[in-house]
Amino acid sequence: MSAVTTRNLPKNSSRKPGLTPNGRKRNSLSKGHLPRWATPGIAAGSLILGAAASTLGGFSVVTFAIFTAIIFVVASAIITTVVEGSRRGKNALATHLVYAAFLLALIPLVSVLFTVLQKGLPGINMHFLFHSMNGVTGAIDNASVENGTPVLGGAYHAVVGTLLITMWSTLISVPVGMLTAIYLVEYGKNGPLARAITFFVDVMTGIPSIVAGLFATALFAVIMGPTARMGIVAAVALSVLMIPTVVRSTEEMLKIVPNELREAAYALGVRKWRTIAKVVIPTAISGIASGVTLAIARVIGETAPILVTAGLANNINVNVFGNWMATLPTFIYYQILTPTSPTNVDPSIQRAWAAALLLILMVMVLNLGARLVASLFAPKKGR
Amino acid sequence: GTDAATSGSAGGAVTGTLTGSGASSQKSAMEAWKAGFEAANAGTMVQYSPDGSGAGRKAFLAGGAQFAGSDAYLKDEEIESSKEVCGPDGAFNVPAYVSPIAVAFNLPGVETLNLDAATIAKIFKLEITKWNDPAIAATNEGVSLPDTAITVVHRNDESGTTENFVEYLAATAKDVWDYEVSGDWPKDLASENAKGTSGVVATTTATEGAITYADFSAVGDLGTVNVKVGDDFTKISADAAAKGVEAATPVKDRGALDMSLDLKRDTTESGSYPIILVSYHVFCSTYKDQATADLVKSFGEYVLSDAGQKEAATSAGNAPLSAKMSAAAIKSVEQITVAK
Amino acid sequence: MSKRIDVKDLNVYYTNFLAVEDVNIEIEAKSVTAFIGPSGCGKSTFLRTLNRMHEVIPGGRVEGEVLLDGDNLYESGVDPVTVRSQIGMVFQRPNPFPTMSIRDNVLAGVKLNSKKISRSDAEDLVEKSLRGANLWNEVKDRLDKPGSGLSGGQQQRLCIARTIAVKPQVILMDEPCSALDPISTLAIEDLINELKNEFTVVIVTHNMQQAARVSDKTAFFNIAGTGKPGKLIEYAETATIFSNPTVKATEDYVSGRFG
Amino acid sequence: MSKRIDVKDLNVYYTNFLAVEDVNIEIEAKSVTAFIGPSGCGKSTFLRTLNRMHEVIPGGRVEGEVLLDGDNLYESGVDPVTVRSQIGMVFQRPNPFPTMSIRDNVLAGVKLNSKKISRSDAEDLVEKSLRGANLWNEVKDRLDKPGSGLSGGQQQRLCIARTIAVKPQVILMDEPCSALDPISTLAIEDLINELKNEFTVVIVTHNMQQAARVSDKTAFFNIAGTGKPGKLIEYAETATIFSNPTVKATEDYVSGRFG
Amino acid sequence: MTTNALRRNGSKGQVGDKVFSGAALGAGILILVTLLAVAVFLLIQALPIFSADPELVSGGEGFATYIFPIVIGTVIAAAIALVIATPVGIAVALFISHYAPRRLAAGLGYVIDLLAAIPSVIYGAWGYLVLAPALVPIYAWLAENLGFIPIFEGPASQTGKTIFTAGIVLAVMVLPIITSLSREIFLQTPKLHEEAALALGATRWEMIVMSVIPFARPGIISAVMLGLGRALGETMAVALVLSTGALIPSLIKSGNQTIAAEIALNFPEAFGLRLSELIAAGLVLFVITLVVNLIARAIIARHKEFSGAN
Ligand SMILES: Nc1ncnc2c1ncn2[C@@H]1O[C@H](COP(=O)(O)OP(=O)(O)OP(=O)(O)O)[C@@H](O)[C@H]1O
Ligand SMILES: Nc1ncnc2c1ncn2[C@@H]1O[C@H](COP(=O)(O)OP(=O)(O)OP(=O)(O)O)[C@@H](O)[C@H]1O
Ligand SMILES: [Mg+2]
Ligand SMILES: [Mg+2]
Ligand SMILES: O=P([O-])([O-])[O-]
Repeated sequence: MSAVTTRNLPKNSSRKPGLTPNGRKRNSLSKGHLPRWATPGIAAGSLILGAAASTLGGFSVVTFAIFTAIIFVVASAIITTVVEGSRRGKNALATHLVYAAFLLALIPLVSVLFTVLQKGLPGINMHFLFHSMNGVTGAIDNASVENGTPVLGGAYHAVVGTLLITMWSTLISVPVGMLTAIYLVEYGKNGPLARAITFFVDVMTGIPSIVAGLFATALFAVIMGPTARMGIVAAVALSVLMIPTVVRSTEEMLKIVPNELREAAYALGVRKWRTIAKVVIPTAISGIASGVTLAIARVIGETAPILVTAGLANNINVNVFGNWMATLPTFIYYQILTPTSPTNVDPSIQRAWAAALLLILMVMVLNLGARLVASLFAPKKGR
Repeated sequence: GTDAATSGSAGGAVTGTLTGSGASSQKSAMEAWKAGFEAANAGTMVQYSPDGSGAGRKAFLAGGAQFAGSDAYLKDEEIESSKEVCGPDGAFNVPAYVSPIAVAFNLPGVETLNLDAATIAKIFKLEITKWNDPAIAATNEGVSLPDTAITVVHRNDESGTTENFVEYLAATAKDVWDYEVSGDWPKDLASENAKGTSGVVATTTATEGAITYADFSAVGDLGTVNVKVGDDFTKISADAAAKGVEAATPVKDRGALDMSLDLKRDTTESGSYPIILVSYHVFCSTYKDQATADLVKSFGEYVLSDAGQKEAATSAGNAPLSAKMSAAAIKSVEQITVAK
Repeated sequence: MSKRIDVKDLNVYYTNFLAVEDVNIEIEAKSVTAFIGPSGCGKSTFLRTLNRMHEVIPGGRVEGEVLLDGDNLYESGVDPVTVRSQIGMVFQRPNPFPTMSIRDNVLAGVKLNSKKISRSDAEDLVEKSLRGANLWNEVKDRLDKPGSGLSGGQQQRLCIARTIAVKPQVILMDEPCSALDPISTLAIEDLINELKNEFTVVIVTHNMQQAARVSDKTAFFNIAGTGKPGKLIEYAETATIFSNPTVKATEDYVSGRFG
Repeated sequence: MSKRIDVKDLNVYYTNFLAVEDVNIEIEAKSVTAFIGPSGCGKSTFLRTLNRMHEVIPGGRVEGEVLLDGDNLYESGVDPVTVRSQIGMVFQRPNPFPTMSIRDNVLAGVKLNSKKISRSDAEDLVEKSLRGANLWNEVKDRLDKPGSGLSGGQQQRLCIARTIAVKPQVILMDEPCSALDPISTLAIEDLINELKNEFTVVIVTHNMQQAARVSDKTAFFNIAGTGKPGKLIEYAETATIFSNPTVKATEDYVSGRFG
Repeated sequence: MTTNALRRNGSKGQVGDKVFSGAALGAGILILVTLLAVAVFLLIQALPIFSADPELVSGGEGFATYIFPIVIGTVIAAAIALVIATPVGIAVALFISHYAPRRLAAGLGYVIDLLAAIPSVIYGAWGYLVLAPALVPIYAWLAENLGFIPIFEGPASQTGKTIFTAGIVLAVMVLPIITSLSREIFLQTPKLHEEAALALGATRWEMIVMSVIPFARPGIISAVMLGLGRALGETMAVALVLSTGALIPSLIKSGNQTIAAEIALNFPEAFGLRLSELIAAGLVLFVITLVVNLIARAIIARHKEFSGAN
């Protein structure tokens, strides 16, 4: 049993535990470890060095933050490696990189949210929320800028359109996507059809959104003639974009449901479809809900496919099977790119950012809803 | 969508939904027309999708829209193919929206510059790269020109604005501007670019030393170029643009109703501004049912009327049609009939 | 009612690997039959073929016949669900449904098939099944808590309760007590003794004493070596197997100093 | 080398639920200690506190001291990683790494500490560890196949092989044999007997005979009722516990007709 | 033997199974049919360009010459996006699943998911209003100090609207996709396997490498593929952020173009052959996605035997 002595034992582990000068026994388990103050110490050092390094090339908060972060990550990895060995060093490096990645990911999020809030908040008011753009012209915007009166016109019609079109595309793609994922995981196993579907679902992820829109337009043109622009066409276009996300995320989540649970149900004489519906899906529901939310979030912000399928409207339309419809992204898009009054763009810009803020809030609510649904069914933990 | 007019007695009130599609340049004006028309004709609805001129013409020719807005008039073969949806007399174009295209720049302290066509062409061809270039200085005595690099900003999407602008360059500075005229900026002229009028204006506004071309109504605080016409430099304005349209000649060999224009970019008539965009409305000469014909007619007449043109101009900041032009256009629209 | 099982010339394969070869066995109704044998000899594999659970494993397939009171489980047209609702199974590893409360876990077999059951009947069934599995006292105050919060032994007893609740005619148990303490094991063994009055029980165990205590007949499986198929070596009255086996291998195995 | 463990006034909580109360115990170096007791009495919970594995469970925390040769595992500044590399653990449920081959599973712990283990040393270690766990003959031809393709018992032996390969100073085993057949169990028990010459072994078992056979000292845990904490009732020489226990509960438990 | 009792009462309950599996199969086939229809639609519309006189294609030198630079541009933009988003996304997912305090984790995951809620137009606007100007000095620095490397060749863009900026915007858009899916899978890693690693004395990172990553591997690849799809197919954000141009190696000068943006920018005015050209570009993107996914699938398949899945 001694051919390979590979353990990384503290060097004095075979000696009698030593005594520290104050008489307290030294803990050999904590020997060779950085003291508690090491991390804050290294952080403080990094702050100083980072400040010094960033002043070399003209001080700025950004370079200061970058230098400090890099110095901290590198220094703590090196110091940990020297004191505690390479394994702990690697662990420290990974830990700090993971934290750094999270902070890094927060930067664009905070920046975008800040931009949207800053530019969008002033535009959020009752008028904006409950009025459409019907009848709002450049002349009205010009007047409000010249007279300093409140901006008129709102996003109500676009909110309605977004909700309806998203709802319909969800109604189409969630059942289709989930059933497909179920087919792939539970029925198709690894047969040729399942492989073909898996593969083409992957390919589907790369369809540019506008192509999806053109396809839906062409499809409905074949069925209903060339004038077919309406909410449902947009919903079909968005479904083409949503389905792969729904399939892929659901598929991955179903795959990691332990087989034992399926076996347990089968052994009780439960039919396969009921096993899937009552055992497998609830077990995976949290992940599925995340995936569906993600899929919705992905398409709710689409512009290009809506323009070619649902047209553009200034008025409120609640019928997805007739007339044109605006959604928040198309509203934002046109308010930014072709402002209502080209000479006084501020009202349009304000409306655009306010609409963006609305859209984000809508997705937040949706997200919360999905989480609620998920937690109702999700595996129960604890006692 | 339900696009057919549902009712409407001849000559009386019109009702129904009118669907159009096309040039994005007309969007702001169209919102004004839509609001004005719907207010005057209860029970009507106009929907216009600013998909782009090409898309608009395509939708119109396929029967997907009852009228199109287009920065270019229908080509002969398009008129030919329009007979499928419009009957034997086909479709026709009337000018509905005129807007001057400004050559706009961002040079702090400089509000206007006088430039001739060749110099403008050289700047956009990246041959003149500094603002204090002698060619610029020559026509701008007394203006202090900085040693700033010129950043050309052009449209990265295919656009009517680009097409009209380069058509002007090709017509007036042939020796310099030897590129094919198209709505796409020449591929080998690598410089900054952005999407849409608002995009180029935003980029130019953010970049010192930048120059671009854009719809006059949208250039905001940017400086504008006075373009050399004849021996004078014309300051950009709605009136000067209307005058520029006056100089145009009708396109030959077109149907009786058609009012397509050949713009005279190289006009020398002083006071007229030659870099203009004329955007058309494309209608059928006959529609399948009375209600639609009435609706289209009534809408077309309103757009081209004095009131309609004024309404658009206050909203979109463009140039109204001259009285003569609008009268002629209204006459064409009045002759829309129902297919036998 | 309980039913007898007759297995004829059964081969079990994983894809092309022959895991169990040529088993012939008759399992009496209202009896307890124990399967013993070294690890990897195919006890679990064979047990699963008795209610077609092997079909759930990719590549799992059989040749031969398994007759439940003369009806071949493998005849075409037989629905495995029908088979499994008559032949229940308890697994080696406890596997309660993590999304369900303890109560719902017990009722899973009933509820998942959306059989209508009145509230009070359900409560009775839950209590009865949990008592049967000797779990009632430990969980009666937390029936609405998730089943995954129980200890390993408690979870296994929950799984047994769940199986009893559907009242199958045959109950297959794959080392049901391997995660249990003696007290629970005692309860389960008592339960098995009780069950056999009504049902047919087949149990896989590594515990000789357990086999000796609970079973009427014992089947000894063995394997000649890795990659070789497992075989039924000897099948006889439990007393015979433990005291007077015919085959040398059986004797070697059961006379080990283990339990 | 092996080390002794002294536990002082240990309480173990799951969030606010006191699972194990006030344990004081001294585990000798180079000895085998068995923990016995009914299901749910906190044997696994307590065992995990000996190498801080309870910290992995949400809400798991302790009060009190666990001293490894006098060094408190819970002193601030002690890294649980250091603790666990000296105190290894085998779990109740086999848990080989499914993405690793059998060979890599055995070497998983070893590779953590010495990246540069020579090929032949590695091969030796794999063979030695697998032989020690009585698995070598069954898997020697498929060392490159995934560990998840083995039977339950084979998987458990693979986990034992993996743990002994790192040669910890203390080995904790939570019902390591509950999924094993008698032959494998014998091998593991022999192994434990061998290990104790060099290492300290703590084993949780439900099998009285096993406790009697392998352990030097035995600790009996019990629980007063559901929701009550588990307690150490009696801790003494194994012979004493089984022949002459001081506490009535111990006697009742060990004299059950089980094993 | 008489009738088999098991068979007699068996067929009744099977209707549910039949309907359900039929529906699942139907959904799968519907997807195949839809995709086939998309492909046919693209092919029919694109066909004219393949038989067209090369002179008539944009650029005047045939379709291949036209499409090649934007294919490369698309690949560059997607590559930048994935190179940034994959490690960051996985790290963020790990942060939420294995590093952040348990109570915080759910909320944090939710925060990152919000990135998915932002419409692409807003990403575009943010890209050119906020991000691009912020990057100008960095590009200038890169051009000055690392200009000898072709990808950092100067002079740097004055507006910051470069393919690199577009890549960063895409990375931000792709990040929530990768994070969300990976996170859910990381959270499902069997405790058994994590404990196995920890009990062997693994550090947290070693535990992740030994048990979490291998278990999640196919899922991570799926997540990255979904992200890739988004990066390849994103139109509006790129159209707004990128100052397009000919194919150039430098990432910090204006230039390059992606297929999706090319379609979006030119579709409104496109007519006739130009339309076919753009649709053909869509078809090419389709093929690119196909090829990339083939490769990814091959990677997953190679490790199939050792996949942590059941
Ligand atoms: N899913 C599977 N695919 C392929 N082979 C398998 C599978 N499951 C088990 N085997 C093999 O089939 C043989 C029989 O395994 P089985 O699990 O039936 O043994 P067992 O007698 O139940 O063992 P144990 O007592 O350890 O549970 C073994 O060689 C095993 O490796
Ligand atoms: N993760 C957990 N969270 C909360 N409570 C737990 C958890 N795991 C176990 N418990 C509770 O702690 C107590 C002790 O459980 P433990 O698993 O230690 O028992 P055990 O003696 O090992 O039982 P067995 O012999 O069945 O394995 C039980 O009441 C159990 O319900
Ligand atoms: Mg087994
Ligand atoms: Mg336990
Ligand atoms: O009006 P445009 O065609 O230039 O966008």
